[in-house]
Amino acid sequence: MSRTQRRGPDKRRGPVKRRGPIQSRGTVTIDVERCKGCELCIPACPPEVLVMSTRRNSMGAEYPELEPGCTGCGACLLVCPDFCFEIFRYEEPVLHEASA
Amino acid sequence: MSRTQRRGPDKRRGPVKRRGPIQSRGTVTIDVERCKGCELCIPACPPEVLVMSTRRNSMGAEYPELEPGCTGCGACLLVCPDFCFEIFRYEEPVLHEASA
Amino acid sequence: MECEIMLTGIGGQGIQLAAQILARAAVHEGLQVMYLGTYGGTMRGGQTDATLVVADERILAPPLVSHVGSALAMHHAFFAPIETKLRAGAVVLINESVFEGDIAGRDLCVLRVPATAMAADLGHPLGACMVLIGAFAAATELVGIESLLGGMRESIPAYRRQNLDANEKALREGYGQLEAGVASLRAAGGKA
Amino acid sequence: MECEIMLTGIGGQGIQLAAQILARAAVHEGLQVMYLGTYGGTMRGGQTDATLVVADERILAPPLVSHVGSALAMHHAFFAPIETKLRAGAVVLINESVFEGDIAGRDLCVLRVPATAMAADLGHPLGACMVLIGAFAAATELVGIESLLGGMRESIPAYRRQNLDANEKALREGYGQLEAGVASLRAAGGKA
Amino acid sequence: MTRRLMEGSEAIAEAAVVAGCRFFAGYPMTPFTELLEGMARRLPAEGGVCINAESELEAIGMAWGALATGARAATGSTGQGLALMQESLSELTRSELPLVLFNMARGQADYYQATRGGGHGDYRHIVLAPIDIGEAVALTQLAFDLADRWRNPVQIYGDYLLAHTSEAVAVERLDFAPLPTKDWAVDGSLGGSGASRNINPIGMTKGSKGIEPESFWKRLQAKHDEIAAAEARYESEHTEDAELLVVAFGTVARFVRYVVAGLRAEGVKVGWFRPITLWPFPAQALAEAAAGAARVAVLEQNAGQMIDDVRLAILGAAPVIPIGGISSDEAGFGIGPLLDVDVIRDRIEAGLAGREVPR
Amino acid sequence: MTRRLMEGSEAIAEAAVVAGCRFFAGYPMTPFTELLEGMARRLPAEGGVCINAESELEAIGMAWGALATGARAATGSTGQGLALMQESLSELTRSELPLVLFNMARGQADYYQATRGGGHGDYRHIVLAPIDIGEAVALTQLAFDLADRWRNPVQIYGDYLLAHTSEAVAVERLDFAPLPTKDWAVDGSLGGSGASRNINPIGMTKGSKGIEPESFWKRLQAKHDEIAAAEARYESEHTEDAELLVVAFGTVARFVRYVVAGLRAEGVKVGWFRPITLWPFPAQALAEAAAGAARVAVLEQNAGQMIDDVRLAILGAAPVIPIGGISSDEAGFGIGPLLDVDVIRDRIEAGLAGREVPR
Amino acid sequence: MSGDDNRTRFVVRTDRVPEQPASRVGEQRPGLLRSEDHDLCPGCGEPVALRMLLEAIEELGLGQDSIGVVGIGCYTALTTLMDIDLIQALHGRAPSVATGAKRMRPDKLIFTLQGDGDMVNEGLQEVIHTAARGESVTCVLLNNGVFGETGGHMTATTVIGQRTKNTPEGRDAGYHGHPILVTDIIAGLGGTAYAARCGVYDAAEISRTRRILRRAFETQQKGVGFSFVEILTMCPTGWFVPTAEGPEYLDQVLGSVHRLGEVKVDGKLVQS
Amino acid sequence: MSGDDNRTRFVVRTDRVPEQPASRVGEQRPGLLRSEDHDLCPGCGEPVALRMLLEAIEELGLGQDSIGVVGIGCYTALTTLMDIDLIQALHGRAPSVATGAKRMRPDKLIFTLQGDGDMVNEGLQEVIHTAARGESVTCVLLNNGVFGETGGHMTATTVIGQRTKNTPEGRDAGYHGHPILVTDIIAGLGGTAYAARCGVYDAAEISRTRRILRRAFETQQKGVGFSFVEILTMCPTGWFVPTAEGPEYLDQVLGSVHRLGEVKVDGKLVQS
Ligand SMILES: Cc1ncc(C[n+]2csc(CCOP(=O)(O)OP(=O)(O)O)c2C)c(N)n1
Ligand SMILES: Cc1ncc(C[n+]2csc(CCOP(=O)(O)OP(=O)(O)O)c2C)c(N)n1
Ligand code: SF4
Ligand code: SF4
Ligand code: SF4
Ligand code: SF4
Ligand code: SF4
Ligand code: SF4
Ligand SMILES: [Mg+2]
Ligand SMILES: [Mg+2]
Repeated sequence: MSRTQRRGPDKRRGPVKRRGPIQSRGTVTIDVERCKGCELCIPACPPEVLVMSTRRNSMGAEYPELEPGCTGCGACLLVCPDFCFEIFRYEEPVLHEASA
Repeated sequence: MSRTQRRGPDKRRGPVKRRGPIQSRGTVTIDVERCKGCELCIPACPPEVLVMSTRRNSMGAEYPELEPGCTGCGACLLVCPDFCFEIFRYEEPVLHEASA
Repeated sequence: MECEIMLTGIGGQGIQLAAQILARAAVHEGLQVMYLGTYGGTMRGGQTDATLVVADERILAPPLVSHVGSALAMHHAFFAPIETKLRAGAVVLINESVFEGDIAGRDLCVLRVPATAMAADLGHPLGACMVLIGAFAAATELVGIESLLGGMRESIPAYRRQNLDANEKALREGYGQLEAGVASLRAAGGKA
Repeated sequence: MECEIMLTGIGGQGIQLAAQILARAAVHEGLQVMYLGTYGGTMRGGQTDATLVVADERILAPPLVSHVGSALAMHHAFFAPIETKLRAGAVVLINESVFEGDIAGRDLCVLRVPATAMAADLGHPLGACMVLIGAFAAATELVGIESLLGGMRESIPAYRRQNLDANEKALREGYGQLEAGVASLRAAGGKA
Repeated sequence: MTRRLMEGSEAIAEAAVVAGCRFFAGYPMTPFTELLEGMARRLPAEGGVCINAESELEAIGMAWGALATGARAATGSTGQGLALMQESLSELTRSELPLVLFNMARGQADYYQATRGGGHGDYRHIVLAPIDIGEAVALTQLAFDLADRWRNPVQIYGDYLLAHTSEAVAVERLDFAPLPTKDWAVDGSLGGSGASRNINPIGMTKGSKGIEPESFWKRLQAKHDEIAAAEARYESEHTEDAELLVVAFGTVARFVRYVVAGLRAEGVKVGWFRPITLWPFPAQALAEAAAGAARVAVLEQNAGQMIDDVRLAILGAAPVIPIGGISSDEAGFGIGPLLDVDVIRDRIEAGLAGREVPR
Repeated sequence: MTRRLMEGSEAIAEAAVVAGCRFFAGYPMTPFTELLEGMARRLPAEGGVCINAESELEAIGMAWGALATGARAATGSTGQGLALMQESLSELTRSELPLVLFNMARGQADYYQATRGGGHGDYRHIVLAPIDIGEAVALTQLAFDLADRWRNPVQIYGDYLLAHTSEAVAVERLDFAPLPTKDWAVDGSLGGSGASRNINPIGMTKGSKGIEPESFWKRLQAKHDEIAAAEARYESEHTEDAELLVVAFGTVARFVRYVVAGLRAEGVKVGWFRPITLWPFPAQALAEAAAGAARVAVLEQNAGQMIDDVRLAILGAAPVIPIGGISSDEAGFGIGPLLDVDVIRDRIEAGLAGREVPR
Repeated sequence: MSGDDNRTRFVVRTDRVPEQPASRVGEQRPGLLRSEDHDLCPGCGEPVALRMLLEAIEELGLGQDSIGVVGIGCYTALTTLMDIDLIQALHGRAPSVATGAKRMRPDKLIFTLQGDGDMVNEGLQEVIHTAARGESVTCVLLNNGVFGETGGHMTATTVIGQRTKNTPEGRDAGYHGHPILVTDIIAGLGGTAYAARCGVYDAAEISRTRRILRRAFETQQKGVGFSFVEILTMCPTGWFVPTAEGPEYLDQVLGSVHRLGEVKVDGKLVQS
Repeated sequence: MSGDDNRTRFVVRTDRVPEQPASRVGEQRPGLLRSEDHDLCPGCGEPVALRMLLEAIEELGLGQDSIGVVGIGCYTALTTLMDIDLIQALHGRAPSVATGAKRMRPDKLIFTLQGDGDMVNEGLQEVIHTAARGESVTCVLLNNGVFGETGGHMTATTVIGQRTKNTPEGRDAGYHGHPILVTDIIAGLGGTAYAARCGVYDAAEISRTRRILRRAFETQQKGVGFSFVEILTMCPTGWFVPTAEGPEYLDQVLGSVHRLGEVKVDGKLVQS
């Protein structure tokens, strides 16, 4: 089994829903106008907090959105071919209320 | 030690003299006009019966001469770049009187 | 007779397919035809134009035309350069559902067709282009509906056979929609 | 003054070296000089010629000359084509020890030098060419003996230094041999 | 035969197959790529071979080998790829191999390359420049015929628009006069000794040592003189009373023809002349067509190359003025601002008036 | 400076070194090989580099890299090797790199290759054709100057005889007008961001997306027009009252000069004209020199190439007749029967008499 | 977010820097990136490789001591992004150009950036000769097994079974021949000091790509011979796969033949 | 006979066939030799290799079913001797020419005859691509480590220490780079079915050369892939050694780096 397969086939469908308040140790900025909607960042995110939006940018591309739980690991930045991400690590983790 | 070295460094100086009548099991023809005097045939001859002449052909090249003892092995034919040799094997070995 | 037609839209709308269908329909009618597609890069939403020349004799027009007798606009984004090429009296079909902005009031015969809406109503949202060329055929009588359907069938690759019926519906819908209006159009002096 | 000299011989006789020595000697004399060697393949005993043009002004003659004012023949084998190029009154030096056959009796000044024999006598059998160009220099007064020796020293590569003395002897021998005869040659109207 | 909407590249590929081409090798480069794809699609079904060669140098080498066995074979590229092939193009001509070479050019700046070659030495290729797809279909077949007839490479000079425009065409097989059998080819059967052959570019003859370039090259030159005398082709219109004669080739000529037709309709005395063969250049025909003209204008999409041949044809009999120029798009495919009937009309009118035209 | 007997190749190598050439790469081919050897002998001592490139394509690539860093660099070959370099020669011209290119040709059949290029597109190289070693020494130095001045390749068109003949020469450094600094070169220091550069042949500018071939090519064309106007060079003699003007270049011109001098001495009214620059061709000077002549004869050692330029210069003012022809030896080195003062004299006399000359 | 999930979600704002105290981790773009605007396809692996290349140079502090020589392929369009002195070479010719540049600027880091079509098709012998000569340059190969730029045809590195424009059913060894494993050939040459293969299919491997590039450049700086890095990159367009499946296709299809890892280090083979 | 030996010797007449009953062993010249007259240097190994090539074809009975494609080097002059249909290719281009010929004449034996300058310098990628493609042709390399024809300069196969015109002190790895062991590269390619190296320095090895050529041709006939034979040949002229020392120099200097023997048989590597 290959390295990429190991990550599981369902990853680009979006994160598994979790319950309770979620802690973000980091966050990202996304230059959505530059995004071409390739979805490479989605499975690259270890905590699976990136999800493709249903909206489109002015080039017509769907782009990723961030759900709570980012660790600031930077994987998304590394894999993005369009230089969309900037990574931040919080001095103090930030807590979010999870969605229903 | 390499294969060619094994044949000894002195071979192109000509054959070692032998005593007594010498038997030729074969013989060769040499198209001396085509010979360019490269001397490749001299060390190639296992019984060492090829010797460079001191005469020159019309191109100015010294050429090999055959002393008694040829076995008709064909090595000279194989190594000669100028297609000078033809090989014969006697039905009966021929005896020659060796030189002094 | 030699008429130049330009189609314009954005990537994904099916402009090239529509142009090819029109071209093949013209072949069915025994006409001479020339077609050239142009694309503005690989991105979704980019420019995509097609030029078509249809004639009953050897075509004289070069592949890049500077003047066109008719235009089909699926989208407004890249319509401007085509607008400057319109001959006096040109027939212009507009995908009213999407097209934003006005067309300068010159001696033009502008027909507005809610192609995207009509296609969506047919349950075949990607068929808007079919509606528009159906309407164009009816408006200009350049090719008949049967030729159009034949051109469509030849232009759809084997692995897209499932779209044949929906496309036919869309073509007929566009054609029918305009058929009624043709008489009035002719009266107005529009020529293709 | 522009004089063309051709040297001919067979591979191994040292024709190119001799030509280069003459050429460099001419440079020593402040003359203009042009030299071109030609070889007929790589085999021992093949043709080897050299063409030399010496002048006191910019040389006009092209590198391949059709007419020569003098010739040096170390061997007869390839002399024929040169013979046809000889100008009236040309000076021809022949290596008498080797050269076979006659030279057509035209208005030529033929000088026979037993160059190979003389060189052998000097114990320097490969110096025959030196003898011949020494004689040539004396016969034509094109270059002096000192220039010739200078040209020779410049032309021998470092790893052949051991030949310097023998070459000098051979050059001087050839030069001396002819010096005596020069007056008579000039009287005979020969020109280089 | 029924007509079918075909892209230029596809139609040319079809014409090549119909002409009996059974080997093709090429390396992708816009706008040649589609022709390569067309051949790759068509040839296997005909028992032919199309190789996606690893480079242009290898492509022409493969074609060389196929040709030497007597097959009809072709390759091509655009200007850059053809530049890489120049050594082969030159030597293959001397090997007298009947290559058909497709130059799907980016504009018209390869005129020198096509007509003078960039290889070394004296050699010429017949160069055919079609005006549209229909003619391309015919000229492609003619190319294979001429190549075999003269044992000389023939180039088809096309361009982006020819390759990418579609027209309704029927690719029908054309008949040409019978050709001699290829008794010069090698099929491997003549060894030991059916009198084996060596197909070579240097005048080597089997069994005789050395080469004879002089006589060999002179014979080739004589052949090229014959071709020059026999194969010039052209088209012209409205030349009799033209004050201005416009010379153009290929797709550009298509624009010129259109504009001239428009001007004539308005009574303007202008004619046009189009070399179909860029080499041999139809010099005599052009000189005759230009006989009555006050001025000859050359419209080419480059900095001025064919104008040499026009001047050499006219030899001062009338002023020859350039009204074309470099003209490219952002991708460098040669679809620049000059390719516009209004621009061309302006330039022709300038030519008529004797005004200079910015290049 | 003392004169020294030097072979042409050696003298040219020396001249290149004296001119500041510090990089050379080449692949052996007669008669270019000795120049390569000369550079290999001389450059290391001057702190330069000579690479025995693995092929001609690699040789020109290496020169390209060296040039881009601002070094004076050169390569060369004979016609065949230059044919292989055509793509690079064309694109390198568009990169505006000051290459000096030595074509040690096998005869004169590479005139088209040298003057029209076999690369794609519109481009020109300045081509200098020395008549003898002394001039070759000067023109080699001029070549490096012109290349830098115009940021354009310059070719030296030599031949077997130029390469292999020896003459007594003193290679002295020539002075030229000061040159602008090479502020276009890359030395690697302009990254992040000293405003980094990209030396490229397609008009790319750093930081701006895409390319602009149209304006870029037009600018290059304007430069070539400037060169054409500024750099034509020629030599002529006895033109004023000549009935026949003989045009020849390079080594062949040396033969012509000699023959004409002989004929003049006999009172025959013949003159000669020699383009030193094959491009730009000295058209105007030739037209003037030919003004009074009844006939212009072109003696070139090929099937007729320069004659195009002669006709383009004269434009019908006088008949232009070919009196040269293909002329090669058994090795194909271009030392054929034409290179004989008697043969040339015959042909010039035929030209004078208006007789045809077999090619 | 797929259409079956219409529930409201909590989405973190990502259009501006966070309000809470936070530190930026790395730069959004490498310092040597002059602009991030390019027209390469969605999901293309080449810009990712480019980022690593620029970061490796930056880490070594060589931004003002480097000359890149770029081949012709999709990556050519990336040259306007690179804040490094560049020479644009012709298709296939970059290694020779790099050689000439290095000989005149021996103190600079000289590298090439080429695709598989450029390097392994058109100019295969250039890189082999340069390596054998032990030229002190670094050649970087972006291998996607297709001519991306001209529409996705098979190249000499296309692996058996790989989909391309002209092998829609996958490359077939019998009909199309076998791929060339160029890193292995290069590693076998006497002049090569360093050779490695890596990929850009996930974040860890992308980071390794940067480290490998660094080692290659360090090898060049030591002057011990030729160095070579092959980077496998996604070309969803040429492979006719959805962008999101690119990394997996790269890893499984290309990566299983062009095996990743260092092959030669300090002049010694390290893999079997 | 050296000058120190002035004694009368008994010399056998060799200017005519023997008077005593005897049978001719083999032919003086192979049946496919059209003439034996050539201008190659004394002691050159290329005519020896040619003899074996022709004999191998003859043994297989393929004299009337073969097309040779010849490169440019000294061996080019041997083409007039070969009684086989030939195509003269340009310097470096023979493998592609052979490819085109094979595709149109799949039933014929198609082989190339090239030198090291031709194959490993000018046209290295041709042979590699042809091999990788698994083209059913046989490429024969005459490797003497020099450009014989142009005067004996170093090539890409010249071994370290070898004397050539431009490496009079022997090739130096640091200055001139390393040799390319082309048979090993070829053997490593997926499309190669057979690859071997042999030499012509003595009678036994010359005989093996013929056997190896036969096996290569048989491989082609089986249609299982590309076949390759490298033959080391003497070039005393380019090496600046006396003709008689050629074989020893070949064996010791060239042969110690370009190791002799079969490297790949039936698609499998057989040497380490
Ligand atoms: C001599 C030459 N032949 C062909 C081309 C056309 N061409 C441009 S890019 C390209 C393919 C590039 O492939 P690769 O190097 O793998 O880069 P990719 O596009 O895959 O990134 C080709 C064939 C060219 N530019 N030059
Ligand atoms: C394109 C090209 N470049 C250079 C040459 C000059 N050339 C002729 S033969 C030769 C060397 C041949 O070497 P090799 O193939 O090893 O054969 P050898 O002479 O050693 O037998 C060269 C460089 C040529 N003919 N063509
Ligand atoms: S930084 Fe890491 S955790 Fe945060 S979005 Fe990116 S990949 Fe996910
Ligand atoms: S990787 Fe980048 S371009 Fe691709 S979807 Fe994510 S943000 Fe957009
Ligand atoms: S046949 Fe054998 S024994 Fe006889 S001369 Fe030749 S090599 Fe010697
Ligand atoms: S091997 Fe042949 S050419 Fe050489 S010396 Fe012997 S007979 Fe003569
Ligand atoms: S075609 Fe392939 S390599 Fe080129 S930009 Fe698109 S994805 Fe990248
Ligand atoms: S130079 Fe070398 S390879 Fe050429 S013929 Fe002479 S010995 Fe043979
Ligand atoms: Mg690629
Ligand atoms: Mg060799």
